[in-house]
Amino acid sequence: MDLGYSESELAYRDEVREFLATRLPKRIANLVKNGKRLAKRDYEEWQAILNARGWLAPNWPKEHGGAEWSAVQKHIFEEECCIAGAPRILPFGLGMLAPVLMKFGSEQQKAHYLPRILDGTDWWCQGYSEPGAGSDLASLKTKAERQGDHYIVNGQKTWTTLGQYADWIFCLVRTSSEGKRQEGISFLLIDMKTPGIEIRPIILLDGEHEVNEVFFTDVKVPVENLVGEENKGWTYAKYLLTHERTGTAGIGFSNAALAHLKSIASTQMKSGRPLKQDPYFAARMAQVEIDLEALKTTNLRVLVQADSGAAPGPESSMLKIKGTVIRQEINDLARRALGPYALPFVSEALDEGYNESPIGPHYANPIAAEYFNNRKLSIFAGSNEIQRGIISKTKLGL
Amino acid sequence: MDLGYSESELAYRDEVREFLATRLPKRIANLVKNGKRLAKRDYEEWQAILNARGWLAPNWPKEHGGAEWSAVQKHIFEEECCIAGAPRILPFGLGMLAPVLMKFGSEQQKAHYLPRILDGTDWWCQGYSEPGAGSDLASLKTKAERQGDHYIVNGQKTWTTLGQYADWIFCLVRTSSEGKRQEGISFLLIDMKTPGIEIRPIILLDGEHEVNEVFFTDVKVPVENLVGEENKGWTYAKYLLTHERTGTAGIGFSNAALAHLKSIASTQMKSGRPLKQDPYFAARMAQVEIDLEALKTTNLRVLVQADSGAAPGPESSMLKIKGTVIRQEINDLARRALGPYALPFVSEALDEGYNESPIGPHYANPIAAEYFNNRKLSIFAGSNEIQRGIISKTKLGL
Amino acid sequence: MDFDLNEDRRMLQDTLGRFLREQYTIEKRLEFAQSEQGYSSQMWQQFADLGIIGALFDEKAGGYGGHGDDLMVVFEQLGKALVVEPILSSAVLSGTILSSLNSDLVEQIISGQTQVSLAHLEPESRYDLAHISASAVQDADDWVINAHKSMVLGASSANRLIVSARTGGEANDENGISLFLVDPMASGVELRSYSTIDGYGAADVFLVNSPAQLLGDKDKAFALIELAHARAIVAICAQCLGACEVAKDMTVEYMHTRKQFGVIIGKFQVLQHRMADVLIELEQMRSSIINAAGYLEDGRILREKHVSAAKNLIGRAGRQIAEEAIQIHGGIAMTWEASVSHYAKHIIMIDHLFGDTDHHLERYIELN
Amino acid sequence: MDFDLNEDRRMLQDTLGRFLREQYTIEKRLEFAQSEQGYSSQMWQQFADLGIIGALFDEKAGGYGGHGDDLMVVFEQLGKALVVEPILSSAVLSGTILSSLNSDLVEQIISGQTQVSLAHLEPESRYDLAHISASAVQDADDWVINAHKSMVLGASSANRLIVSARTGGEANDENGISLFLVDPMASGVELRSYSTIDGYGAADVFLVNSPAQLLGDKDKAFALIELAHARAIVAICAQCLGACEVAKDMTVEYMHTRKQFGVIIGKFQVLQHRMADVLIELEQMRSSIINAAGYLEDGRILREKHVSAAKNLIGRAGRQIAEEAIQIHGGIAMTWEASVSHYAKHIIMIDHLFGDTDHHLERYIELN
Repeated sequence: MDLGYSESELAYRDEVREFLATRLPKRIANLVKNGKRLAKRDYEEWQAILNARGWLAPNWPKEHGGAEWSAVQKHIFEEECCIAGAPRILPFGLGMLAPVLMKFGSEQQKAHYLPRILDGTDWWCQGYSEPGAGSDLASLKTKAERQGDHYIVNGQKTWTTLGQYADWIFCLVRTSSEGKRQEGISFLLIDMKTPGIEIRPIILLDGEHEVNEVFFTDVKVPVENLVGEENKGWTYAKYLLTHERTGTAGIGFSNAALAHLKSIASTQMKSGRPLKQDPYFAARMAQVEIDLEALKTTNLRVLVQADSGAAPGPESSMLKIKGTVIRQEINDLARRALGPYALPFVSEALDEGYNESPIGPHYANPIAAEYFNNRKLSIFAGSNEIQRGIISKTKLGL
Repeated sequence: MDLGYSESELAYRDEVREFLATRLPKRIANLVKNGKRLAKRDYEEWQAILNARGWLAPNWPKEHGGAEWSAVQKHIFEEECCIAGAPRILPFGLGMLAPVLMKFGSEQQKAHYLPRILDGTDWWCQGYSEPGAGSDLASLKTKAERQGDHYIVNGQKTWTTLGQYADWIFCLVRTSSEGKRQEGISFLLIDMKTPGIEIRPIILLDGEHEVNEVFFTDVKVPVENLVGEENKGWTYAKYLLTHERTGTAGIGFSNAALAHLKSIASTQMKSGRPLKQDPYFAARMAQVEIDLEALKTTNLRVLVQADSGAAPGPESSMLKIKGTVIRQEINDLARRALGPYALPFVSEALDEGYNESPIGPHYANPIAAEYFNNRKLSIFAGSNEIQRGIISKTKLGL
Repeated sequence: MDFDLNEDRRMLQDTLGRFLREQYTIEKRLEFAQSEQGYSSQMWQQFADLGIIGALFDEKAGGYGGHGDDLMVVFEQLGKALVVEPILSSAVLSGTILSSLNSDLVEQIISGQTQVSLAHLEPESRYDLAHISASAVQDADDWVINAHKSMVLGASSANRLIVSARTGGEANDENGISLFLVDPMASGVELRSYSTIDGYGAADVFLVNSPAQLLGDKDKAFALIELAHARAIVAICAQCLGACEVAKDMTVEYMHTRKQFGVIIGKFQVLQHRMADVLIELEQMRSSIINAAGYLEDGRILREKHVSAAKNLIGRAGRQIAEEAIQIHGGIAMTWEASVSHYAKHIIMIDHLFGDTDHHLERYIELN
Repeated sequence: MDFDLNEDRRMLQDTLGRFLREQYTIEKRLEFAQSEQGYSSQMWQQFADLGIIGALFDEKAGGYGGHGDDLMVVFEQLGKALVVEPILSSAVLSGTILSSLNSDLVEQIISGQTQVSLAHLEPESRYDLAHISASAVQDADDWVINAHKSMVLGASSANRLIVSARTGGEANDENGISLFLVDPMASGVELRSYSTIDGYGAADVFLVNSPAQLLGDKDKAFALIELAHARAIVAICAQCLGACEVAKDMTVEYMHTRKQFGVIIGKFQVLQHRMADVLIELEQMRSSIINAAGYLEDGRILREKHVSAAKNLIGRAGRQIAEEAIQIHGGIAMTWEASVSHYAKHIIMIDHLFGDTDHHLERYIELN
């Protein structure tokens, strides 16, 4: 057993740090660190920089332009990026669709789509969730009927993150109503510019436009946009959901959030001393830090095992639950740390150009909104209740 | 709305205090306060004193020798008794069997048994639970077959508290296996001296003998010992379980336990000051005190409502859950408060006669055992899970 | 001992409840909150006309209530509708102070004519009522104030401000704090107005050499400020309870209708048990408010102990209830469109008004 | 980065695990614990013969292990069987000290010939390792000690005691503490022996003018005492993990077999989800022990931070797991007869050894 990084891992970490220090635009890092809104071009700018370095697709094999990193390397990269204030890498094309295409797509599909994902030509969004389905994904209703060389798609998708920027959407659609619910599902790639697609914003509880509804009315999709076989989409869907392991625990995000919390607690004064010296608040912070330190090791243990070929399975459910509980707790503490100044909220102050003086401390404005926004963590991507069910079924045999 | 006690309630409280100050034997109060074992005679002595004053049966109507107190009076009495260190009044005859007899028993049964409960002639124990039944009471298997003027009882009861002292046991027995499980149950009174009854101790996790198993082998019970009608026992059983409301929340016990905890925390030193001044420990104590203060009011609200005729129903489930959670939390804090001296446990030191010097502080010995013993609170008398089910069904309609 | 409301209060409860259900839908509330002014002047006047404001003052002050029970009854109903009109700041925070000083502004507040806001806490105060640095100096017969007051509820629409400032003592002394009446139009007064994340109007108020009129005794205002906050805490706790009840009702309703895996989610035992715990906490909330309301007119220690107990318990229970409401609703609760999200936001953010869970736990320990 | 055990340790784990499963049933354990001596001399010797004790010392000291991993592997297995033989006190607490000082007692400990107990904490110390009042004075060439030492694990059967006492400084100084070797048969030494509520042998030790022999440097023993406790904490945490795993297994097994209302209780979603949380906490426990074990040989701050983190996490998770095990088992878990009750008792009471959850949380904050 050896807890430390190997020499080559340490060298790699230094390389990542050096890269971030020199190539991550200060402007973008400042937006991230100050909880500002990111525009489409901010994501694109950063992803282009990563792609130029060959680091945009840690999971991809080298033949497709990926970095083919080990689990530990991905972990290091994620941690360093979060601490440096890099924007998150949007997973829709890179982490979700691409693995499906590589495993189940035709040669043509791979040759066409993969390079365009890497170089940013196509911005992808996901068409999994439907209204009324929630965590019960297989109950989806969006229908695709074969008519000659096309599918005619009708239905509605929802929770489509950043769909407002997307060029393409990958969709789960129902191509058959026979057999079990899981059996009539297919996996389609749809150009967002196709007539009959309408996208409507969903405004979140903090007033933000991050997700969307997408409506399909007689949308014509060429049959060559089918991935794999018709009615086999459920297999691909599950592959997609279980493929992306790195990051389930959100260690990098929690690290960055905890560091931010600590700096807030050093500045905020309570009874004449910094809040971080308040025994009760310090105890709460220490407890979540202890949990996070343990989760880092739990996460690495799972990753190292996954690298050595063992399937992660329910372990990722454990990481998801504990990871979200910890992150939400940190968000809650940050909200508390602010005292009364958690209350004022000026939406425009989240824009890059805003330059009026802040209300209260300069870091205050986004904090409560983040707390509310991150309640989603325990709901989306399979609610924590669903995850507990998976653990109970697979690990306990119940 | 008026939170204070009325003048007559205050006068009554003074009367109770005066009575406890003068009539509760110091010897017994010391046993209780020091967590010592109580012998059969200790219970009997105290109950005789209460009976002499006419206060042994707060719930009983005056015609049967009860006190016929209001809910608030009973609450006051319970609180004062606990603080004074009075032994608990054993509920088996007084609080459980008697109400059933009064409502469903024959005139003969009432005339015979009720006075003997009051004057201590008969020590009753309960024969409800069976091994394997747990909170699913209706699954009971002990059988009573009618043979002429007798029932022949075969089976086993368990968790019979202080059954080792009992003269009589009231039992739920199966007299029919037809229809729903609830329909073939009868309510029998059985003399513990009847041949065929064997009682065996169950040693609890703290080494104590508090509960028993009772085995019935061809036990002959006269038919006149049947309460009410044959096969209607489930109705009586449920009446028994829902009748006794006062005390569900265990306010008096929690009050006394919290007072004890505070005195321990004043004595125990941590980093050169009393533990109660440690911010983190003080916060835990304050939080449970705040919860208890609110529960006192919740309890009184339910009691006052019950007095005015509204049926308590699921409210008693709420009181049971929150009351046990609070009491267990206080027990947990007391255990923590002791530090390393929570560990030593000398069983003989629980006996009245023990007079070796204590190990660690004089109050230490029973504390960890109490913590373990009181884990039962959330299990017995309908586990907290069962109670949540009741609330969900009745209050939420789910 | 009696936990029932008297006849008058039951009527008040019914009238206000009915009015809000009919007139104050969530759509209207959001519209009011997002309007330029941040609330509806028409509603404000209607609350006054209905006697809702008068119910928060005692007869001596020209009202017909003013006890803890009245605060409880009114604000529970206001919480159920997430009412944004600045009743708390005018009628409770300022109202308590003004009626104690027999100010003739009270009559105008009750009639709806005037709004008054209390500008007390400052950026460095956190929740500490004695941590005041603003200074007031006497200049001939007049007083002149320099101050930065933070999170002043209802400030933008207030016709008058009550501003606290030091006339003696150090930043943390209870002694040496005085109260002043300030015209928001007076020289040197500037407001930085904003909305809170849960939709209520507030402002940071800056005073630079602003003229002010002394209210009550010089140096001795702390006790009155503390009393005003005690009453405001009872009110906001009741408001939180009202909001929690609605959030609970919405969640139970959702559990009865929303299906997953072919069954209503209310059939899932895990959710049932969690909602059972929510019901218990709601009863506990109510009890703690009853205690705090019932001891409002008692001695300081008893009153403040129960006030801090209530605010602590409500902070904890509120968080639990709001987070369960969101979690059980799932994704839909994350949207602006879902009413439950607005209830959840308010329930959580109440923790940041007048001292949070931790502040009041510590205070409870000190008072013990 | 590598989380796998090496070949030697895997063998050690397998050998010890198999031995315990076959030889150390719960019935035997209860018999040993309730015997006059409080453990089995035969088992003690067998552990020595199997090399279990030697595995806790490094090669320099005549063992063949002694690293954090070894502690983890051995004590997790000992925890699984609730082993009562005083390995912790002899081989870890005393062993760490003696091997650091190159004492020839180590060889006898490894062979099973000798047991040594560390008598360090006192009734007023609570969990504070520096809070020592016992005094040692030099009388010609000899040292004489006066002390009351509390909760000395394994004291009754120890052939030698290591006793800490002040040779300088005040009650809370880290400086001025020295260690002494004491013969329990020497004059003035008295033991008040007892069993802990979870079945382990301990004693309060009284020394009145007892002769003693200085161990190591005068006044400078604190660092060594802290190191011994760091290693003991890793050991006891691993022991707790082992016990928790068994408690979890028993509970899962019970959920598969116990029926209520006609179905196995494992079908109840509420219990499923709570057990899922238990599984998560078990992984977290293991991770925190891996961290603490892995940093045992690093610098003090890093080592102690991870040690305190582990003890804190294990205290919290242990309580959750033990209480769930009892609650899910229901009434049966309240009985002596049910093995799970003995596991639950030990898991909970470990919190009282070497500093509890709160103590280590505070310490973690201080070390940060």
